[in-house]
Amino acid sequence: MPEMTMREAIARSLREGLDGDSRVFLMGEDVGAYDGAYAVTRGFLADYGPERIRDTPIAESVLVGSAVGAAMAGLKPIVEIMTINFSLLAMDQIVNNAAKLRYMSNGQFSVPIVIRTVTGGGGQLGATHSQSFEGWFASVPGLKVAVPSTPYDALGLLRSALKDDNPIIYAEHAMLYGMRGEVPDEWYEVPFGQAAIRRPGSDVTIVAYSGTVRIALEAAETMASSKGREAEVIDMRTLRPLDLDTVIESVKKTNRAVVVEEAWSVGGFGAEIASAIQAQAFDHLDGPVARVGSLDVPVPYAQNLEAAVLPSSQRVVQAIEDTFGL
Amino acid sequence: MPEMTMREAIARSLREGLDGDSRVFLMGEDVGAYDGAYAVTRGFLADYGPERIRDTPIAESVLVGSAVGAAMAGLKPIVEIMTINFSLLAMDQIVNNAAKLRYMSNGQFSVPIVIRTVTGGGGQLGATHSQSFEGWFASVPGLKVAVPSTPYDALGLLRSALKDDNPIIYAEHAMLYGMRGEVPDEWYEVPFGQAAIRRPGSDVTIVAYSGTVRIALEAAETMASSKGREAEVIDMRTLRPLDLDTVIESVKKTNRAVVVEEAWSVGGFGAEIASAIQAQAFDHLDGPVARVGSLDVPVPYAQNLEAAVLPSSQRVVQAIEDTFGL
Amino acid sequence: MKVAPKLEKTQAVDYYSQMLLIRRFEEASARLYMQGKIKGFLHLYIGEEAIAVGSISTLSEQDYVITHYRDHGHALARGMDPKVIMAELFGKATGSSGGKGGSMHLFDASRNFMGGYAIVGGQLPIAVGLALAAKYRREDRTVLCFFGDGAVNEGEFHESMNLASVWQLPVIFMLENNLYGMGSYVERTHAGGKDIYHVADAYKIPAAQVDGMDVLAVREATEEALKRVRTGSGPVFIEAMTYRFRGHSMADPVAYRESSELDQWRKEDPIEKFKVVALREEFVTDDELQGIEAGVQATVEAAIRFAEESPEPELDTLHDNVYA
Amino acid sequence: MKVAPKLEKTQAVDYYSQMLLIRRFEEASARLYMQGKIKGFLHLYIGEEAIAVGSISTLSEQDYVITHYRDHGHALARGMDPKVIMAELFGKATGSSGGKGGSMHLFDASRNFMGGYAIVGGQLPIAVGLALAAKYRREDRTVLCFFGDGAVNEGEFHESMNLASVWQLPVIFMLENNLYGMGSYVERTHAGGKDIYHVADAYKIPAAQVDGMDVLAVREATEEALKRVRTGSGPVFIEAMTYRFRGHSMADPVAYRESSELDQWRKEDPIEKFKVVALREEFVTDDELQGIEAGVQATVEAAIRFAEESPEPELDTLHDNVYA
Ligand SMILES: Cc1ncc(C[n+]2csc(CCOP(=O)(O)OP(=O)(O)O)c2C)c(N)n1
Ligand SMILES: Cc1ncc(C[n+]2csc(CCOP(=O)(O)OP(=O)(O)O)c2C)c(N)n1
Ligand SMILES: [Mg+2]
Ligand SMILES: [Mg+2]
Repeated sequence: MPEMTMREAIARSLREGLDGDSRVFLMGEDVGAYDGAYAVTRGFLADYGPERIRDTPIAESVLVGSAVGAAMAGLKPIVEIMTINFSLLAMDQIVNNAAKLRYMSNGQFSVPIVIRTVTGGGGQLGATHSQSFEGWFASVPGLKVAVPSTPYDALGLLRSALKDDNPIIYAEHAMLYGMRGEVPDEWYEVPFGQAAIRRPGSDVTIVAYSGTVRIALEAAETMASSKGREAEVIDMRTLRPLDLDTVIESVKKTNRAVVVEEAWSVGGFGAEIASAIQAQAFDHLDGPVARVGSLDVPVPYAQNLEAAVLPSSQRVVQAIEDTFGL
Repeated sequence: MPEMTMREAIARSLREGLDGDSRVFLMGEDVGAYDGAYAVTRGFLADYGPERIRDTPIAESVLVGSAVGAAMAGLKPIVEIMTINFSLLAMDQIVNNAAKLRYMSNGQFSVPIVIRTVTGGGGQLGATHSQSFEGWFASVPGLKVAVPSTPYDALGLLRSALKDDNPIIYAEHAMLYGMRGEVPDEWYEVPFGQAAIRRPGSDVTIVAYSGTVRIALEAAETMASSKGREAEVIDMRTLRPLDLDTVIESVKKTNRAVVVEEAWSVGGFGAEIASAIQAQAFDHLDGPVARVGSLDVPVPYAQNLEAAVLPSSQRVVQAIEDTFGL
Repeated sequence: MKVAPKLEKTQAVDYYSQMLLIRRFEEASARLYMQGKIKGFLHLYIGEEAIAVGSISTLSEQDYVITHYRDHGHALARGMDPKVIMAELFGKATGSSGGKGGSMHLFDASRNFMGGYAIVGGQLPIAVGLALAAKYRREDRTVLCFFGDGAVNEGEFHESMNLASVWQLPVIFMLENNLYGMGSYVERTHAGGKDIYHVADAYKIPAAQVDGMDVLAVREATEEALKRVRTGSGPVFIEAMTYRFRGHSMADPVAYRESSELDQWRKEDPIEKFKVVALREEFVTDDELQGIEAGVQATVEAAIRFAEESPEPELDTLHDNVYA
Repeated sequence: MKVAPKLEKTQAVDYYSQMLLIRRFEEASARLYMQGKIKGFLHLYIGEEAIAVGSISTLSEQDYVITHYRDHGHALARGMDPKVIMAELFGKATGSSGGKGGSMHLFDASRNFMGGYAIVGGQLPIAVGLALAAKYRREDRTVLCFFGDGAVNEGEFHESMNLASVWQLPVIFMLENNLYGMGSYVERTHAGGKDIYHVADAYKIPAAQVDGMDVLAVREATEEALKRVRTGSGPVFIEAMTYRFRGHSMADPVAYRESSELDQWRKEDPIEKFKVVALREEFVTDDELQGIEAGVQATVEAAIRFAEESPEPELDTLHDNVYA
């Protein structure tokens, strides 16, 4: 199968959207002349022109809000919020307008927008630029949230998003853009609400998403090679809808679970998953559901401090050992 | 002991702050000439003058951000965000500035502000005006979050907040302003991070905060009167710091727990509490930790729909029955 | 109040009837609120009727209307059925949003009435987006966006004005300057003072100030604006000076302003003022006025009856329309 | 570049030295970034040095300085030790924030340097609050707040300008208009066009535009502004026209502008321009200039050495200063 990077996979899907549907257009800060802050939309402006590749002022609220309005009017805007940190400036438009307009109008209006944004830390960008708020969005009814971890999923989920009539937060992890993976030439989609088992195993279930799937797989490697234990790694792929069934089925088999995410552990969406696991698989659990996330501090700049704050495979292995004695 | 309403208790503490410390001032939309949207600051403008009771334009970001600046310069602003729904427009200033300036400056600056705001639903204000975001704030390191449920606590926690050098979110539940309760004349404080047992019991622990404490107590009444079961009701009082010790101790005794909050259950801070309980008291649990929160929809306007969405004592009793067969 | 050129009898009757309908509808709403039949926040438009009626009457069907939470007037002027509005205020299944929206969140897709928005300033970015869609599709549609003097100080106002101008979008920004945002007098919250329309200069948006108590003046200003917007040269800003005769919402004891100020403004009552003109110019007779009053009363009563008799929403509709 | 009245030799030497220090410090930072010793985002101020130096040099100690992420120049001009800045860029324990802040988040409480802010526009409300504190306490302090042309379009800009004016607060809003926000040319994002200072009219804030490549012109404009602000009549707005010679950050390939534009602006290099004046007016000799260059080089090298030799932060400091 052909390989491509996550960046290329996303760009491909965006191009498909633009090519296939005249209602689709892109807007965002520096998506055009600058080629996108993370170079995802390189060359788009030349290929599609300024009507469809719209550079906006630095003004996140009207950026998102105007996309919501355009969507209500029947277009299909793809908005780029340069990073999820800046989504804090568009929070009202996302949570009070995008998420609720359909409900408050009792179905008279829909808001079919895709909000692409960049999540996560690891680039030593400091406290204001290294956050993971996708879990907050996942707590809001009316939104859907995609958190791809592979080029295959990035393309497949974005294809689904482009067909969806709901407002979607599509979070791209900053550290994954260069990641390569197989992507078939044939058409496929990845539906929302369907987790993927990335590695089968019988001893413990590691639940991860976005940037932590790599970490979970690394941890599983370590468990296998140094402890002879087989971890099953589940990639949630979307946080809303949330495919708990796949998780519960796995936990019923392994009897142990650890949830790994990059958000702060305290109040992270991982707590939702952990809480749901113990609620639905209580009798199958050999120990409490463990959680690994960012430490409870703003993300520091210095390399060693940042590395200590963000989740790592070592911390996952350690949590498994501490919790289950494996 | 003298009784007063929650509204009066908060006003008393604000006056103490203003009287006792010239660094303290109030700012917010309509806190002055209008007497406050919920009439908490009635008469303040006349008593303290426009320098210390500052009506601001409707501009939540500069409202909070300028208070942060004033706090960095050594003042002690008390900011009113009229309701927590509007905090979405100040999210960046709260999360990226208030919460992080101390850390990012490595202690060179502190941000001693109190952000008072009104949380919760129940007044048929519709989807945009009935939300509970205190859990989001509680997930952010650098912030503290108070969620009083009684006049006694409202006063005592606000006294502590006024002495604290950190940014504090102080969430007043809209439906509790008229609630009466005993408040001693003598000075006392309620420290952050110390939960209160509102009702002792041995059969099940109900963890609640803010508006749901009443619901929990009602549920406990029902459990006692109609089932002869004794529920222990714990009021968290603050979400950050979070007094898990009191909760765990209770659960070790009752072996059963249900967490009740008004935020959407999915991704609510209750998930954090539930997840922590199962992690720390796993061997003591007779069943999974249950959760009751708002249903997974925007809060509708119609009375019957709103009532169905928000948590109720019936739903708590039901959850206890469903989960534990009590 | 001078008479604008080419006012026809049917128009005069129409404007008068609409303004009166808004007035009576809201007077009734206030009573029903006191009786506990309407809940939540209720923001009355009484005193400001000339703005909605004068401006919306100039629009075509395909134009978009969008506004804030003080939205009954705009909804009625856009032709929304008083029955479904009242039912919505009652929280009934037959309401415009099946009881899910409430007073602050009225919508009517069939009339391109794009909603009432309860977060101050929150509708402005949406308005820009509607206009973007119109321009993107090369449709001849204009967006008429209402907002208050208080909203002007929100960041979203600035972002929206700027983007609408940069992209030359077809929006009429219709500022309803009633001098107060809740209890805050405009001069204490807006650096530019009480004549707000000057702010439009910063965005190179042409702007005009108009007597918001004069339905014909509002109509004229909107027609001018529409002409300009339809040339494709971008947004226009209109500031309509007005006053709300009631409190900010039903919860407002209105302690922050002098009653003499209100008395002064009551003399400018847009309905009374227009009545005088209409009689003088012989567009209507006293008899006709009585007929209109009776018709409006009947409409309002029918709306109330409809709302009263309608069922509550079914509980099993709770999860409908969270997602498409 | 004319010579402002009363420029003294020591001042001339000082301005020149400071600008050169910023330049050399950042050239070194760029090299160290390429070597992987500095990480994260690095935004260089090269080309814009006259603004920080010209304006900050007019302040008193008690005045506040606050800026955006492009903050090395302001920090150095405010007298922050190059060693601790460089150590911060390296993420070392000896850095200004012990390695916790990084390039975009420099702070120095001892100099009332209130920080670099990485969220565009985020420092503007803080600046208003600092000024509020000064006024509240009746202190004679002014806030000098830097921001870019891109920030002007954020809602927080509007909210901050308005509030500062309504409350007549002592802030100088110093716009560094380098014509681009990342890759976006100012005329494509700002409705008012490239001369932004007109926006201040909307807030009744006096405003001036100044050649940001001329350290003396900036100094003069700031002195004027300070005089006015110190009378208590509220904020002043200055737009300094400038250009960044490098990309937006080290990650920027700068594909969005013509190299001829850069060439044109390079002729305005504030350091070269001021050097010519300083030589012509005999404030400095060639020898002295060489001495300054050598001194600056030594300072930068010492800073690098200090940073290199400093230890990483201890892991157990991780939880320090989350809370007071
Ligand atoms: C973001 C936000 N802040 C505050 C409020 C509370 N609030 C509702 S209406 C209002 C006053 C708005 O005044 P104005 O824009 O002048 O409109 P008017 O009510 O006078 O028609 C305020 C402060 C809100 N709904 N949203
Ligand atoms: C709220 C927010 N949006 C976007 C960004 C990404 N960003 C960082 S700097 C920048 C450009 C700012 O331009 P300008 O204000 O002109 O300052 P300059 O970089 O030219 O000095 C952008 C878009 C950000 N940091 N914060
Ligand atoms: Mg108003
Ligand atoms: Mg710039």
